[in-house]
Amino acid sequence: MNKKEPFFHIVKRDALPWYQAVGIRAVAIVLALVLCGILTTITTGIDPIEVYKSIFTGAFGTERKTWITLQNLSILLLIALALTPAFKMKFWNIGGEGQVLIGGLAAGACMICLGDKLPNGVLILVMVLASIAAGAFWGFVPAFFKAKWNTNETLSTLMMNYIATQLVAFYTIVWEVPKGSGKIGIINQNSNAGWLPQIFGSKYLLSIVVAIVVTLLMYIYLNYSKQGYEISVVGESENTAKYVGIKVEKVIVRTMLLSGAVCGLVGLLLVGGINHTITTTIAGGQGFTGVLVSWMSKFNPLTMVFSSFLIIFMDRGAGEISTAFGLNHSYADILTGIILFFIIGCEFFISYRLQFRKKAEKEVQ
Amino acid sequence: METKVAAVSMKNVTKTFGSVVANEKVDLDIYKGEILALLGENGSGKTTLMNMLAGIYYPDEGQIFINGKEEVIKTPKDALNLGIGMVHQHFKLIDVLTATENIILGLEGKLNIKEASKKIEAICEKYGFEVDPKQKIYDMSVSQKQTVEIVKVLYRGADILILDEPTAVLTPQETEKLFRVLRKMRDDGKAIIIITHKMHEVESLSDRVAVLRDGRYIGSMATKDTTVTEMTNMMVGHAVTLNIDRPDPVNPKPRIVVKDLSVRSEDGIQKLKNVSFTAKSGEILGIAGISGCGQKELLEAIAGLQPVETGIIEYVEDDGHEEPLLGKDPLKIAEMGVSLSFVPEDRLGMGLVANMDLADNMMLRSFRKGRTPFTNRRPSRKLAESVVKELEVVTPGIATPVRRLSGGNVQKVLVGREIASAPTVLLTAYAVRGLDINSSYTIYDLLNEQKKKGVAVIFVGEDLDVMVELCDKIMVLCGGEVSGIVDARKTDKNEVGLMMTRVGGDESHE
Amino acid sequence: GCGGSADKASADTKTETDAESTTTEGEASLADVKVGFIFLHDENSTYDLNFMNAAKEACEKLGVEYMTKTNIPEGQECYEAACELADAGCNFIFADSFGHEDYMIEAAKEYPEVQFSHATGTKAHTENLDNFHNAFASIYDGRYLAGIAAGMKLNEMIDNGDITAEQAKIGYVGAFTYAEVISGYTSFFLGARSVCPTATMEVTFTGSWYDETAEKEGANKLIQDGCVLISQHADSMGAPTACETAGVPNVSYNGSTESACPNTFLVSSRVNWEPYFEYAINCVANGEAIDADWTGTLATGSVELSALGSAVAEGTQEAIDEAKAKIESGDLHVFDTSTFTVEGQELTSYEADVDTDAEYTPDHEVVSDGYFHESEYRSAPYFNVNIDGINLLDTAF
Amino acid sequence: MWNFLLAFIPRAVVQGVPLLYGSTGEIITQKSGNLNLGIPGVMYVGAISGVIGSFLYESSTANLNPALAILIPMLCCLLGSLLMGLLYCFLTVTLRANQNVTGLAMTTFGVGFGNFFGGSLIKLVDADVPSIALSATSSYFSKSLPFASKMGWFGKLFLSYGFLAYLAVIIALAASYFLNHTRKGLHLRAVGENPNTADAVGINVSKYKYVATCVGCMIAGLGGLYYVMDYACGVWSNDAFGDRGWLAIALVIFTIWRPNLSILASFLFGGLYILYLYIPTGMDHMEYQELYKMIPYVVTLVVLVVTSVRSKRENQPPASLGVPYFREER
Ligand SMILES: Nc1ncnc2c1ncn2[C@@H]1O[C@H](COP(=O)(O)OP(=O)(O)OP(=O)(O)O)[C@@H](O)[C@H]1O
Ligand SMILES: Nc1ncnc2c1ncn2[C@@H]1O[C@H](COP(=O)(O)OP(=O)(O)OP(=O)(O)O)[C@@H](O)[C@H]1O
Ligand SMILES: [Mg+2]
Ligand SMILES: [Mg+2]
Repeated sequence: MNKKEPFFHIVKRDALPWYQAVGIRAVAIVLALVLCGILTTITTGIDPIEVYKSIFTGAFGTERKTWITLQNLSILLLIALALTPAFKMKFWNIGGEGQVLIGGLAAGACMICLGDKLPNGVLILVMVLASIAAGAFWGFVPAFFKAKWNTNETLSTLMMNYIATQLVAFYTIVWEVPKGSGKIGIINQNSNAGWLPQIFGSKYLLSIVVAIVVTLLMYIYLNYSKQGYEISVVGESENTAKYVGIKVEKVIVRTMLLSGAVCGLVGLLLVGGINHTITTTIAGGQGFTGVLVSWMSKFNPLTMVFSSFLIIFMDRGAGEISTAFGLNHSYADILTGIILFFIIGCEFFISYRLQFRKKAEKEVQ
Repeated sequence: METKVAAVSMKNVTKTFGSVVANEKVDLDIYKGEILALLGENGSGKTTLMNMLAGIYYPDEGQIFINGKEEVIKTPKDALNLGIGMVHQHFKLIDVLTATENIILGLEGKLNIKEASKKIEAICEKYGFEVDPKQKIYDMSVSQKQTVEIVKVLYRGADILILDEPTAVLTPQETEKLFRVLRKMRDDGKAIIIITHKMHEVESLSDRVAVLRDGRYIGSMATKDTTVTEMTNMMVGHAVTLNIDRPDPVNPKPRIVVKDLSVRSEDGIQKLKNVSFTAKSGEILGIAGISGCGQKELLEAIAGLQPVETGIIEYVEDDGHEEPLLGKDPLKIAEMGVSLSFVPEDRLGMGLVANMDLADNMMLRSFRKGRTPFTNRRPSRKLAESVVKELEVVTPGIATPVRRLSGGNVQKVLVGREIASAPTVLLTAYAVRGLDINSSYTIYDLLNEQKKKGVAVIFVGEDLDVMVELCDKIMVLCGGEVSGIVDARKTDKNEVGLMMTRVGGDESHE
Repeated sequence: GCGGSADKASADTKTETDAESTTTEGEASLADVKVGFIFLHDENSTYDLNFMNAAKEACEKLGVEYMTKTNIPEGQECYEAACELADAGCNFIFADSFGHEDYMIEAAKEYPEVQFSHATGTKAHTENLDNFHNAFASIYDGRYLAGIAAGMKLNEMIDNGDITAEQAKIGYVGAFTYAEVISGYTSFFLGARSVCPTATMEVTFTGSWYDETAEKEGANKLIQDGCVLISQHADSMGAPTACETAGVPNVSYNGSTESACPNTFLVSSRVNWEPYFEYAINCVANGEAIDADWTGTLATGSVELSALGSAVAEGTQEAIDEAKAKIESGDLHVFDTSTFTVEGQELTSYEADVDTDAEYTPDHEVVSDGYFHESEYRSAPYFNVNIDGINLLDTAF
Repeated sequence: MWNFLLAFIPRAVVQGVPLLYGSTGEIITQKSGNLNLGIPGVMYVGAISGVIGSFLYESSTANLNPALAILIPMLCCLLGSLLMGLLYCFLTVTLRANQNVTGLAMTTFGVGFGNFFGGSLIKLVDADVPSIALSATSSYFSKSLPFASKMGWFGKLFLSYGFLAYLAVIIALAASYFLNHTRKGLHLRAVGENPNTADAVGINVSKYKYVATCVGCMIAGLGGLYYVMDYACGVWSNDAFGDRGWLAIALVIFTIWRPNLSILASFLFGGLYILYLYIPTGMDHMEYQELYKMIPYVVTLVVLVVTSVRSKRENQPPASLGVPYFREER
């Protein structure tokens, strides 16, 4: 059995300098775009350059578009940030969707039920508290089961999503206007009660500012705080955590309360600040996209800004493609998928390298 | 050994991991019908070298000849096909499968568990091992697991057998059984390589020793022509003295008082029964016993990690004030001002976080310090640096994840951290397991230093020779009960060994 | 202020012909018109495709420039999309989904010089904005005619001895308990009963405009319950395909499903939006005011029936044509109060909630001259009476 | 009650079949240590590939050959899902990419792929109602056993399904047998539990991961095909498949990685999924319907919690699930 020597084999590399790592990723994105371009031409016959151009215009074509892009970015980023502490703890929280929804529901409930009963300032304060509490509670439930009985959290958080969705559906019908229509419409359209204030005269700025603040806080929390350190230890090894006196159950619950609370805050922004209504689709699947963003960024809040930007950019562009070329909106999902595959795949070249066999002295023996 | 055919011949083999050169231009021959002991300090590249034979790692450079023919070992499968079998340093077993399933894993043909079980029983009978073919691995003690590993290799019938620290978790009796098997295999003409840090095993078993240092091949010689000191000097690269001193305890006072402690495991098995003893400051209390007879539970109970059924554990302060420890978790114990350090048996599973770097691992004990909600990394970085320096930890730097370190070096990191917190009580379980001889002595020195500082040291050990030399008192556990507490200065290995298997060491007792 | 809209709705016929005559001469001003459309989904949705086809046809016919935004949810995105269209120079912007309305109003307030219009909405006549309008069509006429095809089919089944007269039970899969749906199934039922007097009907609701599984299983449940003919008011292919599998005749909505259901498809009714688009675009081109509420009719070409399927009973076409002529001439009113009873009584008076408010206070008397005046006080339906002969499954505990 | 069950159970089974395909496929995948969150995407791709195949075949000939009408969509479906599986494996096994990210990206891609090509075909056929109706092909897929209608309740409960429904059960049983009673099954479990160990005893970890994941994807893809060809009567509508893929993944955990248990669980879940349609609410309280729609999820959650209270070692996920394997990594 004299097998041929392999031509190369894979070995792990030392950490690459950051600029090389960034370079590899940049190359991957460029390659992905080229491939997407080729595919676009083959399948639709449209000039890919035009497609890229309109993706760009879709995201940044006008001032309003730019603002909307940033606003969407901030929402996705916030959700990803919210999920991150749980992921770092190896708690597979795919319940962002439900936590956002329930936070939004709480905010909406306040606007509907208390809209004409409280002064606006107080109402908004109540809304903030209610949605954060609701989101936190939605995070608490699976965390409690996990801490107490080690209940599989992937499944429980997923189920909590559906339960939240149906709860919102339930209240949508309770509060529907007009009767039987199955939708609520803009809440307090005339009184604007419970609408979050515009800051600096821009209706887009609020969530962007919140996202910036939360990004920084989360970065500090995860990397420099004692609680953040506890989260990492629990995530890596529960036994070690117990060994140094970290109460694992407490950390699980506390972290999920935080995760849920931030998601609840996103619900508040969506309902009180942006849409002024509540629907079952208000989170729009971003609870799942947030998972992708968080993982893709290896749980680094700063990297998440770029990852969520990429996804929002493609999504915004998609709307423009379908307007400009009549290309189905799903086309953008295909492009996004391809770009993601390249980004995911290129990590290999950052962590590993192919080692080509050095010339062995054959004359031995 | 008449025919002198090089069963394995490694030539100019080099292997690097990133910037770490694990093996550099190593040449090594192993002959049929001999047992070669491969020696080297922790991190000197023994495992790496053997893993290249077993197909786990692929060499960067160099050639491997099997029975004189150049071979390319790309995968473990290639190695198996060449008749190379290896018992790995870390268990390669699947917890949720049974012994039989683990043993026949990877073989071909129709699955017939019954037949395989029979064959396993036959092997066990032939060599005197005890394995329950139906038992799940997760229900096994470490020595049972190691036995399964060995049976696994025997079942396959390798011609070239590599054992990477197979005896680290075996009792002397089990070790002796294993050695009988190995000698027989050698006489059958097989080539055997064994890695071990226990020098008496090297002397009693091997025909030849080969030494690695810093990844380089230093040399080999016939075992009968050399001495422990010579081998150690070769490994370390300079002359070392190997003796354990035992200073007399200064002003010993009771520190930990345990009375009538009983512990049951989660599935209701009695792990400790009415254990009582006192550990005094300035003393090393050894705890001997075959593995799985309650040492782990005892230490974890003291450390606040193990729920206790009945009993009392008290911490006695210098002024004689007694504080109950029972029912307190590690955090509460620390908050009480009791400085208790604990080196657990399962280092990566319990004492350290494998994926964190050295500095962050140092922080495990100290991260709560300070009144801000933020951690302070600077002290732990300093500590990491000093541990690396003082204990000669082989690592590319303090930013390396602990997972990457060799087993021995992992242990040094852990012990270094635990000692750094200036404990008044130090619990260690198998503190030198897997450590090379030089490092082991370093650890003994460290323990003695702690003892001199007045620390009450509880030392769970497995090497009775060492325990008898190092400890002041030895408590022997047998099946969860105290078999006896003896003065280490007045006892010997045999007495302790007997007590380990019979409560009180009295044959008629049972 | 809605008294006027009743007149306007009935005056649609005129407006339509006017619009067509201006098509040729109004070139110059049409060139300045740019239309923006906002669609809830894209061309893969039954509901939206109907609008998209009409939009394309109308704009190409008139030669005006237009832009579409697809997949716009019923939230702030609709407002954003409307604003983006306005920013892009559109001066007539149309949204197709019920939930878009509030956001269109928001945008209308922000862009007073741009005309906004919304299908199926209810608020134009109470918001009093000059540039926000509602539009819909008297689709109940279409459903009534489709009901005739169903009734004829039932008669055929009775005649063939497949079922007894008492077993002539129709099943209906509705989305919501909304007036638009109630008006729809009631008119369908009245149409069927006008030819098959023993017909009864069972209705089930899915709670969604598009849910293939719910619609399919809802239809299956009805079939299991003994319904021998099914129709639906929801957008997926669930119900028609369930019928095809079970071999139960089906009357569909929004377009012919004959290709998927060759053996069971009878007929389909739908709203054709092209007349409205032409009307509204011409208004914008000519600087004329658009009606706050515009209701298309059979006469405007807004209500259409598809070609009949091969499974229809003999004489169906003739029966439909006859009824259609009567409706157009005003001799036949779909909600003629003499053709149905409510809790055993003829309906002589009914206060409907036309001006939507939170408490749904009835505010308009809508029964007069012997019929229920549907879609006259606003374009969206407000008939929400439970008539005898229709059994709402989901009401029985 | 009997009548209700007689009506209800076949509907529950029909709902359960796509879930069963999805969960069986995912169980086999996960047993190799690959956590494929791309299953929802795979099921879309499987379905649309079958649709494309069948569409091309139907439009190429006037009279269909029954065997080809079934084989062509099936092969296309298997091929499409296989390619998705290969993509996943190339990224996670060969390039050792993160499995979660890869899976989620595959879901984005797969659902987009299905809807895009579905939408394109719909444009091609230019029907009144935007859907592709492959009625002829579908009739072969949904043909029930010949004596079904003659066997009364027995026929209705057990014989009234298209062949893909039976295939799903057979595959699940076969998978169960494979995992527990064959050597390859043992090796597969070993790979998922501890690839290091499996590798060291000469099991080709990458090969097992590739094969298991690809086969798993192909099985899951059949779930998509069943949905469109049998359940939906050959009508492709975009997004109609919904999030059944996620539910299939949920079922994997729910059935503690046992395909035979998955048969019952899928049908149970399928039943709960449509149960709300059979519970009346009252005209003025349609909102309760939304609460009834919650039933399957609440039941799942409750069962999950109850079973976790008595957790066993054997009920845990494969130990290396989600972790890429690199031999030289320690
Ligand atoms: N898979 C690996 N990846 C990176 N570095 C490695 C790897 N394996 C070994 N090394 C490095 O190679 C060196 C030699 O390791 P090796 O395991 O061969 O030592 P050893 O002689 O077996 O030590 P010990 O006595 O502690 O077992 C160490 O510095 C270690 O950090
Ligand atoms: N994957 C890896 N990455 C980096 N270093 C590694 C890796 N694997 C092994 N090493 C290095 O190899 C050396 C030996 O590793 P290994 O764990 O095999 O040693 P060991 O034989 O267990 O040591 P000991 O005898 O102390 O138990 C260590 O120094 C370790 O740092
Ligand atoms: Mg080693
Ligand atoms: Mg009113």
